[in-house]
Amino acid sequence: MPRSLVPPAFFVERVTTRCIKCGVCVRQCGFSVHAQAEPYGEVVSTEENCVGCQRCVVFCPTRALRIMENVHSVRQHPNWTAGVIHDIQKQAETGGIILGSMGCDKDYPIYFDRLALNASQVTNPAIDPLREPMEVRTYLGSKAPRVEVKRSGVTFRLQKPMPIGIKLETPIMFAAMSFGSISKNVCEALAKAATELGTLFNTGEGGYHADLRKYAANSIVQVASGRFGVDKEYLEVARVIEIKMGQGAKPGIGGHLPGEKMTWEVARTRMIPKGTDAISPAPHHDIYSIEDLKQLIDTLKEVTDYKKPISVKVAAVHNVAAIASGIARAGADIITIDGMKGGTGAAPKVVRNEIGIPIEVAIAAVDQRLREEGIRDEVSLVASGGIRCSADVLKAICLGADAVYIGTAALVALGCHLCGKCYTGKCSWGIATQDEYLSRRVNPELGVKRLVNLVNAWTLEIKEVIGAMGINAIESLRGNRLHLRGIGLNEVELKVLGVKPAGESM
Amino acid sequence: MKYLVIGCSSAGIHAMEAIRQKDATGEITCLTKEQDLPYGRPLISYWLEGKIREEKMSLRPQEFFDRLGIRLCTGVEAVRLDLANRSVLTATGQSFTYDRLFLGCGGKPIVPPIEGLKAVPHFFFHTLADVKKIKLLVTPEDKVLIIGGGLIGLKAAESLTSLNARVTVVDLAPHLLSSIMGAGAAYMVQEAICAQGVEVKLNNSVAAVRMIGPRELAVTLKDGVQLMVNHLVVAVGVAPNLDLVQGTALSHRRGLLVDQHMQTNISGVYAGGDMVEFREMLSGQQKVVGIVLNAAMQGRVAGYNMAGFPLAFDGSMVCNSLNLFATNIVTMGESTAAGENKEILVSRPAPGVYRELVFRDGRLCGATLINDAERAGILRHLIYKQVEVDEVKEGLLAKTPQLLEIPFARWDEYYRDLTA
Amino acid sequence: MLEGWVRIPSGCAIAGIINQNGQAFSGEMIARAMTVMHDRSNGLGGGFAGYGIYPEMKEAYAFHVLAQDKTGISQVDELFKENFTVILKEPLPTRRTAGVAGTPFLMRYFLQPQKENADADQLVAATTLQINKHIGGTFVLSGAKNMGVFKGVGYPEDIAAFFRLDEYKGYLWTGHGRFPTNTPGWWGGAHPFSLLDVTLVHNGEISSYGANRRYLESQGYHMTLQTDSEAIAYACDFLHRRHQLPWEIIAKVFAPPHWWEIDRMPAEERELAVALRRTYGSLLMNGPFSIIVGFAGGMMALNDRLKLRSLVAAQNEEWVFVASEEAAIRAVCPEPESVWYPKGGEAVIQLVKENVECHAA
Amino acid sequence: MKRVYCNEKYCVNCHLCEIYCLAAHSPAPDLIKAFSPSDGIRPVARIQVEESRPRSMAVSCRHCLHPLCADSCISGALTKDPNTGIVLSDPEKCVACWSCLSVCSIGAIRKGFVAGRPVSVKCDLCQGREIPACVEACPNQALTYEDRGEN
Repeated sequence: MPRSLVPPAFFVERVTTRCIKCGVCVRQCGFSVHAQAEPYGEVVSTEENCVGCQRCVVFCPTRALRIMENVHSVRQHPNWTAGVIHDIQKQAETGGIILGSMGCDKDYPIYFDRLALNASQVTNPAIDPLREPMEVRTYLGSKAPRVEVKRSGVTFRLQKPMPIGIKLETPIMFAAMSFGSISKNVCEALAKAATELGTLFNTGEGGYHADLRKYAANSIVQVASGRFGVDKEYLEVARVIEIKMGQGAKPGIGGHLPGEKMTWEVARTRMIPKGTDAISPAPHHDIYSIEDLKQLIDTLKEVTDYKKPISVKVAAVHNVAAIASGIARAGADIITIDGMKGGTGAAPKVVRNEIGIPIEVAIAAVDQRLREEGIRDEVSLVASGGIRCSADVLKAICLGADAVYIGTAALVALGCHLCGKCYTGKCSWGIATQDEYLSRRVNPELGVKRLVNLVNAWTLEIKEVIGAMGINAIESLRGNRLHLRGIGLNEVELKVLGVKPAGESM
Repeated sequence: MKYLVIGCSSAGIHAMEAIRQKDATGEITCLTKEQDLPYGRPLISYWLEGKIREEKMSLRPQEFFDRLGIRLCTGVEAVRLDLANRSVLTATGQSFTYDRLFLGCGGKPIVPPIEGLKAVPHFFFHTLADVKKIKLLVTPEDKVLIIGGGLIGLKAAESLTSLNARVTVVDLAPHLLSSIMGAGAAYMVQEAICAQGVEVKLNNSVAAVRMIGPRELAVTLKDGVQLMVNHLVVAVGVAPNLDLVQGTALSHRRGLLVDQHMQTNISGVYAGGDMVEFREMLSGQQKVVGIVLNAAMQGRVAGYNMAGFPLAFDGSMVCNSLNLFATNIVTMGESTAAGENKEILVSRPAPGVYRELVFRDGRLCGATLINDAERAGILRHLIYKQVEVDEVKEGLLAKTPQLLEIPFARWDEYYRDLTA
Repeated sequence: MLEGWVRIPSGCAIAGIINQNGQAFSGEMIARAMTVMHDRSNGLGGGFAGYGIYPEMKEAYAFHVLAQDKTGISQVDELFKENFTVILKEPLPTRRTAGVAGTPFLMRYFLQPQKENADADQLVAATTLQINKHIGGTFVLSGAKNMGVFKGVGYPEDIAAFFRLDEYKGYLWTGHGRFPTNTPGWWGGAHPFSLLDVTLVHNGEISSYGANRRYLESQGYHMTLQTDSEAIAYACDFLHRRHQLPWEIIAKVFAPPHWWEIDRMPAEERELAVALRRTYGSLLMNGPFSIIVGFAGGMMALNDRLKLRSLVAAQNEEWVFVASEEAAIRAVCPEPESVWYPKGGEAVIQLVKENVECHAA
Repeated sequence: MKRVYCNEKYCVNCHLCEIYCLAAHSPAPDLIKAFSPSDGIRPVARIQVEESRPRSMAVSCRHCLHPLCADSCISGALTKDPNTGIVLSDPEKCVACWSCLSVCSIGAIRKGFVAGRPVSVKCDLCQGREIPACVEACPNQALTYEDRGEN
């Protein structure tokens, strides 16, 4: 194709008085933007390749580099924005689907930022987190409808055993990211961090790498439409088994891991030949109705001798409430709702940006529907997709979630700068890549520390905030929408979220 | 326990260090005929060129001897060994007894059989005293003939040229530095030296010399050529200094014979360094390996054994590094051309750089590097450990050696045995 | 805006007296105890629950109903006719008292379920919820056998006088003085709250009200009175009547041990503690409270886990007293044999002895 | 004694260890001046990164128990400090004969310059710093400064 009309997305500005020509940027850029003829020679940059991942900026020892987004690439037009124009140019040159990674980047309203939390004052005191234990322990899995006790002398004993519950020391788990879309080092960091934190990590649909089986006690393994890596041992070793029916970033479509990323290790873990494309079709070609799903749930329970909770993950779509009700009645113990702002390794940009609904309204709707049907307690509800900070966690729990998944946030903790080019497999931060030269950039030991720090920090913040609310146990926050107030939300949005407007008292 | 150490160069110092490490209370006495603190013999040419001041030349500062509690007697030359009574007699009549004796007398310049040599004034190039004499007597534009084109001869040539003398070097062998390198590399060195005005006469030697004036010497070479020179420097080589050993029960051949524990045939008497003959690990033959590193290692092994800490020395290995004018030369292992079933590969990775590697059944056994000293120690380690390097030959030839390209399975093990 | 619409935070005084032998005693005693705690309430709410006060009609369901107007009463009559035969309908006896004004209609009914259907209690409970939710301005103060709730706007001692409590005798009395903020008093909002024989007096505010309420609503309860005390009362009914849990266990639901304590428990005890928190986590009462639950045959006093509200207990011969302040106890029993301050989450449960006749079924 | 160890699996070939080692040993106040000194001679880092893609590894002195470099030093410039165990090179005594370069088994000694004179330059474990500059600079914790019980 002749010269592309698409202008460089970023400009590289190198302050030559600061550049010591050390070549760090040359060696670190995964997209070969910077080049140097010989050691300590002049450094030049090919701006077209730059994806703005800031690797060079962060590593430049003399802060000589600035990467600036090319915001003046088109004449300002409210309708014909730069994004729209460049997409047309790209498709005119390629004729293909524009791929995107990470989450939806359209500025839909962020409801989390429009909800305010409460505090207890005067009539009842806040609880001092420095003095009282703030309890954020949560159990995932279905709950018994009631507890039957037998009095034996002075004490009591449980008459009927409880259904299996998975103890989370903090209601924050690591989301499903498959080995193949992310590197093995990242998988190990997530698995080890989850174990250290006493929470769970999700293997995603890429199978479960043999070396990481020592963390199996904290694992959630996925059974997706591709059935990658699913065998007897895979199911037996896991703590929770999750049927992946959908993903927030790409509702209704399957997944595609290109053959080039199918290294020997990835192929072995997925149990497919090396070099082949890994297609996970949509839908599951053995689940065309809710009863088929029930059959799969029952089969999985039977195979694992009813010792493991079965989770079902769905994308947040318009009738997610009805879907969730169906799933609960189909015998699932945990329902994961993945909002439209959830991340992905690779998905058509149009699907990623245009399909699905935000997690806030999805959780509110599902929680409300399950309560109306009186079956809210038969399942645990997990919110996923676009959880960015401890406030989001708190608000998701207030809206009705038992726990949340963090995916993109975890990757950002490991260095991801959301350049949105995971599908290329050339991630300069060594996260979404199988290239050994790049993937060693995530040292699992360091990664674990960063992830543990992040989740501990959020958990501390959660404890501080619920203390301010006069609550010292997370159970009292779950579904407690009275502690939320909407700011700048219209009547309908308040109703859907089941939240009163700011200013209205209890 | 009384320890007596004769000679305070590299061997002696490391022997005493080892003794003190294993025997904190033993009495250590060291005799050296050098007047001041011990210095490294190879430094004398750097002194002559003014590249290092005398007070900076000491191998170990006085603090070293105080810290280890060593009684250092400088200017004291041991002249007679009384093995029966375990005592040593010095030139001034003093007598030192010992329980353990270490001989580190090092080497002695070889005096070639030249007719009339003894009758004429001539320098050796072995001690600081020699070079001090040279500095005194040689004046600019003097014509100097150096007998011997080996390491010592060429270093002498370099330092004398720096004194603006006009130097001629004569060597018996067909090329210079014949003891440590092959003809190809030697030719490059010769070119570099001649470019500095040094005249080189090969396959030749001095037949006779006679005095014809106060500073005039007439020299007749083997091929009959007559030369008029002002000074004569004898630098044919160094042989083990067996003065003390002659006439005693200590068995020796070219060098003093010692076992794996550096002990001579007389129990309690140990030796190490240039005066000793020991198994050269690559060839397996008994050789005198007169290099500083070898003396240090042998001294240390002897010291441990003297202090009752049994340790075996697994063999010496030749490894040289020197600068001649602007040319740096490193040779190691079997770097001379001789030897069967050897594969010699040469490369010139950069202008002025010459790398000659010698392989035998997939292992490195020798190297000659000119202006190529960067990380050369890795090659030495490959030779010393006889590492299987068959698949990485091209890499070793083309680039500066890299650990990553050596088929060592585990780095922490590699590091551990380095630091042990 | 109607006060009913807004949840009123309230500090208060509470007290409870029980005679272990089931010996009935005059309501005057509880009134005297409440009087001492005059300053803990602001005159906008007071109320009492008496057990065993209708020995002669103990098989019938006694209803105390409050209505703003006659229509309310007639609608109640209609509703009762559907499922019950009204044995007796009469105004609740009252006495003109200075501190009590704006008195609504207060009626008393004694009913007998028409059909001998099995679950009379369920029917009574449903009827109570029905009245509270659908008949405007009309609330059931109490609806159960051989007990009654007397409450309204005023200081407790005035309410006692107004309802002539001195003329009743019961083996168990609980009392409450209310300190609502920011609004004039409201008869329906006073404590105790009741559903069937379970009554609740509560001092404190529940931060977990939102979560508790959503759980109770999904179990069929309707929150009409907008006070978190109502939620606790319904929770007691749900756990005790519908799930047949003993009061010791209910205390462990409302104020469960902390996880670090649970982790240290022996296996069996831990298994039960974990089960309770997992299953009834939404009924954990978070925030400061002290409550006294009265029920046929006994009472339970309980503090929140951190004991952020006062509660003291005492015992003297066959009497057991609980109250917000020790002074209230000493007003009616100067020298109790033992006085103690129950720890956070540590319930004081006192039943009338087993074989005592007045113990309701 | 504490030594610098490189975990080759996580070395990302950025060479920041070299840059900050050089800066730490340069009299210049900041990095930019350290890299373009007035006398025009570019200083040499005492740690160097080997590259053999996709692998890379930082190599610096092991401070051996019996250091071959000190044993072979003809002027006594290279000595192992008896207390700290650190092998140091004294620039005033070094005559740049490169014997040390020719024997160091891991090639950790480099040709450097001090006051214009060529001398051997090697890692001195950044005396006076809590953690060596290279360990502090490593972005991926491939370099660690620890005592693994070796003497």
